[in-house]
Amino acid sequence: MSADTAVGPTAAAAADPAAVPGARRRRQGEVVLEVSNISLRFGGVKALTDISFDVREHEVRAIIGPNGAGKSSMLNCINGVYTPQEGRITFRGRTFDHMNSREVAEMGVARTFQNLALFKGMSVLDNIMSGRNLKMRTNILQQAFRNPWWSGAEREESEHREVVERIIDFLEIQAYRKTPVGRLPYGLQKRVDLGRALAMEPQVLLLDEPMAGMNVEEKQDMSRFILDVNDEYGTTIVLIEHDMGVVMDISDRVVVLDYGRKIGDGTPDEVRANPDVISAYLGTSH
Amino acid sequence: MLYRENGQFKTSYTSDLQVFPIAQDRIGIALLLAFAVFAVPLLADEYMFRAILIPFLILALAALGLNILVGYCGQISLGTGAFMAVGAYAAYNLFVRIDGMPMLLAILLGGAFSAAVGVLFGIPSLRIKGLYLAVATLAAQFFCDWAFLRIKWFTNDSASGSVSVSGLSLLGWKIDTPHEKYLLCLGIAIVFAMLAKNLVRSHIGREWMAIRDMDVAAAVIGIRPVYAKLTAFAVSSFIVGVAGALWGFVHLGAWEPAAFSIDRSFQLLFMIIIGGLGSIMGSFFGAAFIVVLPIFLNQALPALGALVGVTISTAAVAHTEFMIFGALIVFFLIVEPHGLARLWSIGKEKLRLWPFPH
Amino acid sequence: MKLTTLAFGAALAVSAVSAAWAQAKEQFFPVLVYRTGAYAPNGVPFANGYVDYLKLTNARGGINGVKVIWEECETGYATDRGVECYERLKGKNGGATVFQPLSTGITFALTEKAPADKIPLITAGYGRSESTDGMVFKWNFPLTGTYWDAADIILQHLAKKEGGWDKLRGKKIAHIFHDSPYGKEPIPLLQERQKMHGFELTLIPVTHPGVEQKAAWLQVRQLRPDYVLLWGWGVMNSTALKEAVATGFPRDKMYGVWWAGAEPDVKDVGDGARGYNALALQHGAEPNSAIVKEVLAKVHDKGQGTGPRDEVGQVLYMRGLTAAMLAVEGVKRAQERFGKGKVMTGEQARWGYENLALDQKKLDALGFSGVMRPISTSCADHRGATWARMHTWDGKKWNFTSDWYQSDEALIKPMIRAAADKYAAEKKIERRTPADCQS
Amino acid sequence: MGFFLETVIGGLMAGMLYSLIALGFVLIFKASGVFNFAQGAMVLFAALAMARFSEWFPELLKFDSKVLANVMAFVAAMALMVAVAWLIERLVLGKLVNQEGITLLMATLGITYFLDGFGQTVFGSDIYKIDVGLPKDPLFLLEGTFQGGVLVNKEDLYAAVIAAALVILLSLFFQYTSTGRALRAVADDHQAAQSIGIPLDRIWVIVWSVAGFVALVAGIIWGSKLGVQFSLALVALKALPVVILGGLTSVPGAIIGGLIIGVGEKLAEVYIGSKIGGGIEIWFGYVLVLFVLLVRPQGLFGEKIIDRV
Repeated sequence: MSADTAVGPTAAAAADPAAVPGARRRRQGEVVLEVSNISLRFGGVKALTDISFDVREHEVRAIIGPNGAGKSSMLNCINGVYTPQEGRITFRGRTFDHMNSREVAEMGVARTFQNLALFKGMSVLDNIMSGRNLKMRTNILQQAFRNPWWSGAEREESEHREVVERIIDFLEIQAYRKTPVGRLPYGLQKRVDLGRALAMEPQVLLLDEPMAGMNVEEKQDMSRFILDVNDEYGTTIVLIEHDMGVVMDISDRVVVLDYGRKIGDGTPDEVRANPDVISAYLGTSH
Repeated sequence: MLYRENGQFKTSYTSDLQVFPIAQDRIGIALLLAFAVFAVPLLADEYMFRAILIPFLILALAALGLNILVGYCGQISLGTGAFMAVGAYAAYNLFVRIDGMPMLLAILLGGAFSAAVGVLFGIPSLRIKGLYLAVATLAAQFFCDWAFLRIKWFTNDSASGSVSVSGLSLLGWKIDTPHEKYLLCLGIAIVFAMLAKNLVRSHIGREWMAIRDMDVAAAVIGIRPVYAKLTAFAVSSFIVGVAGALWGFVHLGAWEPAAFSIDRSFQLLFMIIIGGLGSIMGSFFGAAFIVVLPIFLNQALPALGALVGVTISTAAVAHTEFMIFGALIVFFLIVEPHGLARLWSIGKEKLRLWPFPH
Repeated sequence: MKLTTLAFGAALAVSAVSAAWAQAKEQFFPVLVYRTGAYAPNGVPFANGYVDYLKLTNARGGINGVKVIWEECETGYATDRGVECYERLKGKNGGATVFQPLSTGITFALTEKAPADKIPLITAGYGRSESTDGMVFKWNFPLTGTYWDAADIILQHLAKKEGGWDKLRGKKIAHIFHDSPYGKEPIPLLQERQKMHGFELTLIPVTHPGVEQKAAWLQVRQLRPDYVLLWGWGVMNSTALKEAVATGFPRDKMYGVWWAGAEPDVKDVGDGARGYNALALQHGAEPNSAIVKEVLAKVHDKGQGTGPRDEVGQVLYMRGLTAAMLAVEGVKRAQERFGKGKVMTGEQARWGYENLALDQKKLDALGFSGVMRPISTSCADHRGATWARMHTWDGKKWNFTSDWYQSDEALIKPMIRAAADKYAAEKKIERRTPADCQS
Repeated sequence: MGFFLETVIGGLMAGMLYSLIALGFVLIFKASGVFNFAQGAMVLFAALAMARFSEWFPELLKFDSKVLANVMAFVAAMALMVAVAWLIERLVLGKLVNQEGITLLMATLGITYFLDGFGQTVFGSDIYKIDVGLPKDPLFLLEGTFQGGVLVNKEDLYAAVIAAALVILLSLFFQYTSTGRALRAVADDHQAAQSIGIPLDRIWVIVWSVAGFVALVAGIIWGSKLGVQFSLALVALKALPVVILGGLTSVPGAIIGGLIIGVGEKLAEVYIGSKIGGGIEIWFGYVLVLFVLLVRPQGLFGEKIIDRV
C-alpha cells in the first residue's frame, strides 16, 4: 500500500456512501469463512447458541446486536481465544472444530479489539511492528548480534519498518510514532489497534466495535479507513458495530444476534425489515 | 543547551534503528565506557575493586538477566539464586573435570546449563501466572540448593560440599590481580548488555513485551506464548547463569550453595525494581544502589556516630542498616515506582527542553 | 593493558606509602562478628569475649609495648558479606594481623584469598580439617582441633563408656547435622570409624536454620539409636533438644560438638536439657578462672566491658577469649624472632602461629590455668593440640564429666594427608620444602 | 503402622502451625490485594515484644505473677501490633494505592527489613523465652495397640487446638460482624466498597491489625516452641507454599493447604528422604505446590481466573 492511495477514489466512496454498496456487491467472491452451529457456554451461562453464518470474499460483513448478545464471543471463537463446545468453523475449505490463535493468524485473519488490547508499555511504532512478527524470519542469535553493517536482522527490521511507516501514514498518526500508546487519546488508540491488524496484511479482518465511543468525525475517519482497506486490497471485513446507521451504510450483509441466538441475516434492507430485529432493538415483544 | 537532537535528521530507517539515536547519548556512553576501562583502574584501590566494583558488575549482569524475564516478559521469578547456582556449579564441574577447559568457555557453558534448567522451571509459567508463578519459582530455588548440597557428584566429592577454583586465565592472559578481574567482568557485562539490548529492540523483544502487556492480544496476532515465555526464561537464565559462574569463579573463589540462597534472589529482585523494570540501564543503576548502599551505611554510620561523639556498636550499625535499607526501599517505591531508570529518562526529557519548560 | 597495569602499580605504590605512614606502634586485629541474624545468639558472646581480651591486652600494656587496635565487621554469617569485610579490613591500619571468620563458609572463601594477601587465618575449632597440614595450607591455622578430632574424640568417649571399641559393634549412632559444610565436615571420619568398628551410622541432615526438625526426630524415634551426635549451630541446637524432650529421647544419650555445647543452646530448654553432653574445646564455662577474674577487674570494672557482665566466663565467651589469646600469643612469638616491641606484619605473625609454644607455665602466667592445655604448632601440624573433654548440662550450668582426650593421630594423619594432597592437586600447589618451613 | 500414624499426626500438627502463619497472608491478601511478605517479620516482632514485655513488666512494676505478666505482655504486644498496622497503612500502603502487585510485594519486603532491624534494636538479638505454660512432655496413645504407643507432642497438640480455635474465631468474625462484612466487600471490589462509603484506610488498618493479632498468636506458639530469636522470621518461608496451595484468597484453603503440606512433607522426609540423603522437607512443599498449580493454576480453593477481551 502507499500513502497517496488514502485519498482518491475512496474520498468519493466516503462522500457518496449510497453508491458504494452497489459498487462493491458485484466484487463479492465465494464463501471464505463459514461458521456452522456454534455453541459456547461458560459454566451454566450460554454465550452462543447454534450460530451459523458465512462470510464471502471481499464483502463487509457486519454482526450487530444489543449488549451481551454474544458478538465479541463470536469473534473470540473465530480466532481461537475461546473454544466453542459445539459447532465447526470452515476457512477456505479447511474445517476446524476449534481454532488455534496462531493458525488463524497464519491463515491471514487479523483482528481488533472492543476495549483496546494494545501493548500499553510499547510505543505506537512497536505496537504496529508487532503485527509484522509472523512475517519476521531471523532467529534469536541473528537478532542478538544485529548491527548496522552486516546483519539480516537489521535489514529485516528496516524492511518491515518501511511497511509499518506506510500504515502509519495511511492512518495519519505520524506524529505519535514513538509515543507510548498508553498516553494517546482513545480515538488514536483505536487507529493504532487497526494499524496493528493491518500490519499483518490480513485477508480477513475482524473488527470489534471499531467506532465505539467515538465522536462523529472520528467515526467518519474510521469508516473511511475501513472502506479504503476493503477497496484497495479487497480485504474481507467482519465488523461488529453498535451504531446501526454506520453499519447499514458500509456493510454488504448483516447478521443480527440477540441473547446468543441468530435472529436475522441478510442485506441491510432485509435486516431493517426483519420484525424480530426490530423488536430486539425496540424491546417490544410479539 | 548542549543536549539537543535538532539538526540530527534520520535519512534511513537503519539510522533511526540505532541503540542511541541521539548523538549526545552516543558520545556520553563512549565517554562512560572509556572512563570505566581506562580511568577506573587508575583511581580505584584494591578494596574498591574486590568489594565494590567486581560484585557490582557481576550482580548487575545477573539483574540484567532477571530483568529480561520479569521486566520485559512479565514473569515474576524468585528463583534467580538457583539459576546462578546452576551456572556456577556447571561451570565448576566442566572446569575441574575436563582438563584444558578454557575458563571463559566453562563459564559460558555454565550459562547454557542454567538456560536449560531455566526452561525446565519455566514450563509452569505457561499455565501459572503472577504471584502463583513467583512462589512456584521458589521450588527451583530450594530444590537446587538442596541438590548442590546433597548430590556429592556436583561438588566433585569434596567432604564438606564446598568447592573452589583458582588459576583463572583467559586466552593465555592470567587473571589474578583484582583489576584484571574487574576488566574481565566489565568486558562480559558490556557484551551481554549490548546483546540484551539488541534482543529487546528486535522482534523477539516485542514478543516478550506483548506477552507482558496483553497476552491474549499477543496470541491473536500470532505470537506463541510458549515460545515467547520459554525463550525469555532461556535467555534470562543464561545470563543469570553466567553471572553465577563469575560470582563463584571471580568474586568468591570458593563457595557453597548458601552463596546463592533465596536472599540473593530477593536482592536481585530489589535491584531491578529499584533500577527500573524493563530497562537495561536500570539493571545497572539498581545493582549499584543495592551493592553500595549497605556497605556505605555500615561505614558511614560509625563515622557519623564518631562525629556526635557516640560509638555505635556493630550490632546497632547492622540493625540500623536493616532499617534504613527497608525504609529506603519503601520510600523509593512510593516516590518512583518505575525506578531509577525512569528518573534518568525524565531527567533527559527535562534536559532536552531546557531552558524552555515546554 | 600496559598503561593500566602500570597505573595499577602506581596505585599500589601509593597505597603502600599510605600504609607505611599508618605504621604507628599499633598491631591491628580485624574482628569478623555476627551480632545480628539467625546465629546472633551464639555470635555475640564469642565476639564479646574476643574484644574483651584485646582490651585486656592493652590494659596489660600491649604486646611488649605494642598497642593493640581492632575493628569489628558484621558478616551476618553470610559468605559474601564476610569477603567484603575481609577486603575492607585487610589493608587498614597498616595491615591486618590475622582473620578469624567464625564461619566455615567464610573460611573456605578466605582460604583462597589469604595466601595472595599474606594474611594468616585462625580457625580455632572449625574450618577445613585438612588445613591441619601446614605443608599445603601455609596460611590456615585450625588451632586446638578440627571437626575430625571432635568426631573422633566423641566416639572414643562412647567407646570408653561402652567399655572398648569392640563394644560399639552393632550399636546405632545417628549423626544429626546442620546441612552445610560445617555439619558435613566430620562425616568422612565417622564413616572411617564405622568401617573399623562396625557400628550403624545414620546421617540425618537438618536444613538451615534448623527450626523445623520434626521429621528428623521422627526418624530418630523410629530408629531408636543408642546415641545421637548433634552437629548444630545456633537455634538448631536448642530446637533439637526440645524435639528430644518432645519425642522422649534420653538427653544423656545425646552428644554435641563443641559448637553445640554452650549456654544459648540449653538456656531456654532449662531442665529439659539436663544430662545433655557436649564436647568442650579445651575450656568449658570458666567463671572462676584467673583470666575471667582479671577481665572483670581490668575491663568490666573499668566500665569498658563489651557485653553484659554476667556473660563473662560463659562457654562461647571463653571461646572468643581463647581465640583472641591465641591471636595475640602468635604475634608475641613472632616478636621473639622479628624484634620485640615491633609491629608484626601478617607474614611475620604467620611464622608466630606456625611456631606457637604455649607450655603450661606460659598459660598459667596468662591466667589460663585449668582453661587450656599446652599447645605447640609446627609446619606439619597447624593445629597444635587436640585436647578436649566432655561437659554435661545439669539444668543450671555446664560441668565437666570426663577427663581429657586426644584424637587418634594414627587414624587422622593419613586422612589429612590424603585430603590435603587432593586439594594441592586441584589447586596445583607444591608441598612446602623443609627449607621453606625454616623461613 | 504405629510409626506411620505418628508421622501423620506429627505432620498434621506441623501443618496446623504453618496454616497459622499462612492465615496472616490470606487475610491481608483478601482485603488489600497485598501479598504480605512481612508476615514472617511480624511474627518475629510480635514474639519479641511478647517475650521482652513479659520480662520487663515484672521488673518494672515489682510483681511476680507469671500469668499477670503474660496477660499484660500480650495486651501490650497487641497494642504494639495495632500501632504497626496503623503505621504501615499510613506510611506505606496508603501511599501505594492501585500500584501493581509486584510493587506492593516489594514494599512489604522493605517493611520486612525494617521490622527485622527495628525489632532487634529495641528488643535485642539474643534468644528469649516465652512461657505461657504449654506442656513440653510427650503423650503416648494406643500403647495397647502398638508397641511403644503412638507419640503425640503435647505442645503441638495444644498449639493445633489454639490455631483451630483462632480460625473458627476469624471465620465467625468475617461472617457475622459488620466490620467482617465490610472486609469481605472490600475484598470483592475496592471501588464498589468505597462507593458505598466503606472507608478503605480504616478497613486496611483493621485487616493489618487482625493479621498482627494472628502474627502475635503464631509468634507465641512458635516462640514457646523454638525460643524467640531471628530464625522465627524464616518460618514464613514454610508458610508460602501453604498459602499458594490453598489459594491466596481462601481461609479454609490456608488450613487445608497447611495440613496437606505438613503431612506430605513429613511422610516424604521420613519415607523418601531417608533414602536419598534427607533434607527434602525444604523443597517438598514447593515442588508439591508446583505440580498442583499445573493442574489448578489458582490453587485448590482460589478463585478461577478467566481472560476477557
